[in-house]
Amino acid sequence: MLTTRLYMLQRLTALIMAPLVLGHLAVMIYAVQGGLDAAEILGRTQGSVLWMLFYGAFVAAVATHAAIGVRVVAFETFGLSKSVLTPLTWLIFILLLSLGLRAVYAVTLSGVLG
Amino acid sequence: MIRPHRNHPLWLAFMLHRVSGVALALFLPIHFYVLALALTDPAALNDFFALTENIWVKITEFGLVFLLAAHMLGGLRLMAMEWLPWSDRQKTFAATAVAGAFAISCSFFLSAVSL
Amino acid sequence: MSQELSVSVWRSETNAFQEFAVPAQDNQTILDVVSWIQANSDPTLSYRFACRVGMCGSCAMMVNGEPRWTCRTHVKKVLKSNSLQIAPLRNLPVVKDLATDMEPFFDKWVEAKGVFQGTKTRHDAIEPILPDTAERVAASTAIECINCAVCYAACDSVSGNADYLGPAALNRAWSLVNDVRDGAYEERIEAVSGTGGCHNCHSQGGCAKYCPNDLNPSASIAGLKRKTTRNWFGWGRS
Amino acid sequence: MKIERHDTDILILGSGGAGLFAALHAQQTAPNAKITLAVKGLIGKSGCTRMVQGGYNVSLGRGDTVERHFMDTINGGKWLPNQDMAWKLCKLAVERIHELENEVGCFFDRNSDGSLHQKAFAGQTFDRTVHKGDLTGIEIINRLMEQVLARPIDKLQEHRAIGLIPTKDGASLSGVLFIDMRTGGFRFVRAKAVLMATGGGPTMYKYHTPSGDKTMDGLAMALRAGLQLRDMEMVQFHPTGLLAGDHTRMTGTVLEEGLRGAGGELHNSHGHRFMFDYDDKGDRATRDVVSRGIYAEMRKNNVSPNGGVYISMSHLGPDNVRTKFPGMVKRCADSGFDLAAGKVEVVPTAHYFMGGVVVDENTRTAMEGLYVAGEDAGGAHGSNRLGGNGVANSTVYGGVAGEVMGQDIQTMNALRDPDETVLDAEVARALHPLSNRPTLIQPLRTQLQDAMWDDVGVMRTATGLKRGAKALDALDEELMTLGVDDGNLAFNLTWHDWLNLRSLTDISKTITAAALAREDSRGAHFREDFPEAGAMETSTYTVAEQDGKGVKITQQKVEFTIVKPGETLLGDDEPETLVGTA
Ligand SMILES: Cc1cc2nc3c(=O)[nH]c(=O)nc-3n(C[C@H](O)[C@H](O)[C@H](O)COP(=O)(O)OP(=O)(O)OC[C@H]3O[C@@H](n4cnc5c(N)ncnc54)[C@H](O)[C@@H]3O)c2cc1C
Ligand code: HEM
Ligand code: SF4
Ligand code: F3S
Ligand code: FES
Repeated sequence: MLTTRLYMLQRLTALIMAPLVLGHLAVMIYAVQGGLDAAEILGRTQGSVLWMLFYGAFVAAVATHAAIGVRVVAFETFGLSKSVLTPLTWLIFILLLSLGLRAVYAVTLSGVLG
Repeated sequence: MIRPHRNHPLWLAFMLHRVSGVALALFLPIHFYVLALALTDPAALNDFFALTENIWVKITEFGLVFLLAAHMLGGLRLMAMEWLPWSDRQKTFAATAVAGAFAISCSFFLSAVSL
Repeated sequence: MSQELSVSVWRSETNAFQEFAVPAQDNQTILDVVSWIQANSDPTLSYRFACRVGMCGSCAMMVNGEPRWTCRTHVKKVLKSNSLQIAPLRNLPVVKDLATDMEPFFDKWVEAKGVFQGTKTRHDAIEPILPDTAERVAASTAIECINCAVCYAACDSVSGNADYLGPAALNRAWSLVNDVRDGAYEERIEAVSGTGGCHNCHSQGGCAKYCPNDLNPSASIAGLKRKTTRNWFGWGRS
Repeated sequence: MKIERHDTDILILGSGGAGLFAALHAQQTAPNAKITLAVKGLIGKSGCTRMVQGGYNVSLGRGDTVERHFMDTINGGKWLPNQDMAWKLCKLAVERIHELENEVGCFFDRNSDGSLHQKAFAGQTFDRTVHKGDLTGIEIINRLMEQVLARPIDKLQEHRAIGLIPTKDGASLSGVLFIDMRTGGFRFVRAKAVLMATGGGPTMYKYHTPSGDKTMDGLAMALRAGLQLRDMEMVQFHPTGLLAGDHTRMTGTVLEEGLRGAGGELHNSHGHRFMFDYDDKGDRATRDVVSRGIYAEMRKNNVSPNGGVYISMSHLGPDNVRTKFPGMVKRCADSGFDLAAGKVEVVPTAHYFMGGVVVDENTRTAMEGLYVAGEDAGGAHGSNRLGGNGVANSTVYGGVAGEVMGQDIQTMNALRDPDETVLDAEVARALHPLSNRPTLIQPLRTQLQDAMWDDVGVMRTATGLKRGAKALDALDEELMTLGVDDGNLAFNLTWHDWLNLRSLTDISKTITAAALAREDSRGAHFREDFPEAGAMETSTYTVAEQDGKGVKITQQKVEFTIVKPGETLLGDDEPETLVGTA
């Protein structure tokens, strides 16, 4: 069940994510060469404001995007009633946002601040 | 369920996009949880990364990256279709999207296993 | 082709398919098969048709799982190992056997503001309109719909979302959005932007694949998404 | 049997061009009136207006005049039309086409300068036919249907009218009895004004073009209600109906006239292009002449496997044919024939019914409260209808009826009570087959269609007509012995097949009687034993009326209220034809 507002939000967040996904994929391909290593990853990201902004934006966009997306599927495929859809959308949004921001905090700022 | 009326490329592209979207949404919390281990339990994070040497975990990862790439390309195709003046080449678009996704994830997979 | 076709037909009384043997003929449509059963084998079978030549759009059914206009579907085209399965059109309530209630389909047609709103009267001159301006071409490309609901039955967004206006209604709205004689552009954009509006189309493309008149509602809906997006940003009509 | 009762101000039967326009205009004229639209099929999806291919005749200047359109109509009808009706048809068509474009939203084909495109249609002296490709009817009905669906008009879909129920004194109409086809129950609707626009439809012939829901119910009801019917012998045959075998409903459907216009040739089984044996214009002669030519070949047994002749287009270049007639080529291809490169079997097919209820030019009938418009009304076309005048007629007079009813109900204070005995009789009549032992209905329909085709068809003789009349009497008796399973009356097509056959048989008898009474050959009516048209000045038309169990035919003198035979409304300096000049 999409109104124009939700539709626009979903498309705009998708547009924001597109370059971020490409960047992320590139880093991943680079990173997995020689195996994944926590120290190597953290070494690259920790303390970097740029990486923080990069992943911060990613998380905000994806939380919005996926919450709307799951809402649509919950409605069309599982027939959830409209009264549960809005709380569900918010729940997924908040869950993804908080988990995501915590992860971003963990890999970028935690070492610097804590 | 692929009933006869669904048996055409655009419906399959739709289903791929939907399945990949939902799969990504399910994977994300796990992904975030693992990364947050850097904060709470760095050793566990490394143990986890060690797991990635396991071929099954590699295949799962390959799947996820494939889904992300497929979903993104599929999404870009949709937005192109919706916002750019309509073209009848949309079916080719769909195919290209999947092929592109496949190429990216293959390169990822190859680089991951080619040690 | 063998002498007899084995045909299973959906019956609403038993909620099950019923088997019939129907003589095969050279020139035989699905409507002929159904008619033969009613006239010769089981007089209680219900179905609907009117024009029998693909103009009225009242004879659509699911044939071997695909939505089709039955009066213009040759048996040879769809026969699978000498058998046919015929069921009422998907996504609409069934009145009896193969006849559906098309009311929701037409209610949505009106809800999508698929109704011309002129700005002139019968006492004004007819507006000269160049046939090949971009707008007129867009309007004309979408116009030859017979409201058969084949596209409506092909669309899984319709089956998942009872509010969704569906491909045919939106296709009509798109034709009107491009009709320069119409005076209800804003209302129509509003009507296709709501909870059941064009944004609920996931570009499955079944509508365009199955439309017996080779219309492309999918493209029309994409057009509406473009217009509603412009409208959302306040960018004006085109 | 329980009857649901229901009241309304204006009741409209049928949703073709006439019914839908009546609903619109009634609503515009009397916005506060309760209007009910009842249809045998679905609104806008039943009837023949939707099947109009060629287009809509209207004089829009550029050298054309209403007078010229009128003269073509009178000449085409061989001086039998009611001239006041024909005049109003031609005059109001102009306003109607403007309304269709400007208010209803139809978009007709344009010239490259943006003005309406008008094409040639046979039998006219000006290229005046407005159209939308070769699917004009779909555009007209879809747009009208939307307008009606969006308005506060009560809808009774899949409601079949089965009886006009008069008041006790028989002078006025009380209301209409229906079968709600979806439940099988009866419903009686009282109304101050009722428009009958059920569209005639000569589907009692072996080969016919109209949609399946049209079975002469309206005229049969009118006959029973004591109304006069005129020109009942006038059945128009279209020369090129698709012939694909008896087992398919595609047989009889129209292959458009434009095919012959563009150079299509008719061949018999020996490959001979036979039309020049009958007429100097060959394949391009008018509908009636070509129909008779084909019929004559069929009698000589020069026939194709299914018993007709061939239309061949391939000499014009298959690709050319494909681009020029995409709709026809696709339709034939769907039926398994290659129109562009091969040849397709064709046969004359019953297309339009000129006869109908006697009305005045305001659609009023002799019965207070009953109005008739469209193909159900007789008079506007006389003995032959011009291609393109059918839809003009239904839309013009449907609109007129809507306005007139909207005005008339203002002075009708109360609803009228029905004659309950007639109501009961009509219910009993409909229930009749349910008490007989169930049998198949279709074989009798086939017998009726064969009898009408063989003896009351394209060419007629007294001997044949009498043979036909006898066959019809026998058929009638047999029909009353046929039974329908009464297990479930909801959407019971077989019950309706029986009722269809009932109406068709009644009207077939009337056609036969009128054809026997008319001892000359005019327009669509051709008597081999009286091949001359007779003197125009003393023209008469036939009027049929119920008389006990039979029908009585009388002859009425045609009143030349506007123009007399030998005269014309065109000025001396105006050329006879302007075809191809605009
Ligand atoms: C194939 C074809 C092509 C044609 N092409 C042209 C053309 O090019 N130009 C032209 O001018 N004319 C053409 N005509 C003729 C034209 O279609 C008719 O003259 C005209 O449209 C009749 O309109 P109507 O409103 O009277 O009836 P219709 O449009 O036939 O409508 C009759 C309505 O009455 C309903 N009805 C019937 N019985 C009952 C009942 N018992 N109770 C309730 N409702 C009932 C039907 O369901 C239907 O809704 C064509 C006809 C055919 C068949
Ligand atoms: C990694 C994060 C992402 C997740 C978790 C995600 C999740 C989802 C989900 C669950 C849906 C709903 C599926 C449906 O409606 O069928 C969806 C839809 C969509 N996604 Fe994503 N997505 C992600 C990234 C992207 C990206 C990067 C793009 C494009 C560049 C994108 C474009 C779209 C579009 C256009 C839709 C709408 C599909 C439709 O309406 O049919 N998504 N997404
Ligand atoms: S768009 Fe095509 S499939 Fe859909 S109702 Fe119209 S004609 Fe039928
Ligand atoms: S099938 Fe349905 S999802 Fe959209 S493209 Fe057509 S309306
Ligand atoms: S019966 Fe009219 S479209 Fe099939």
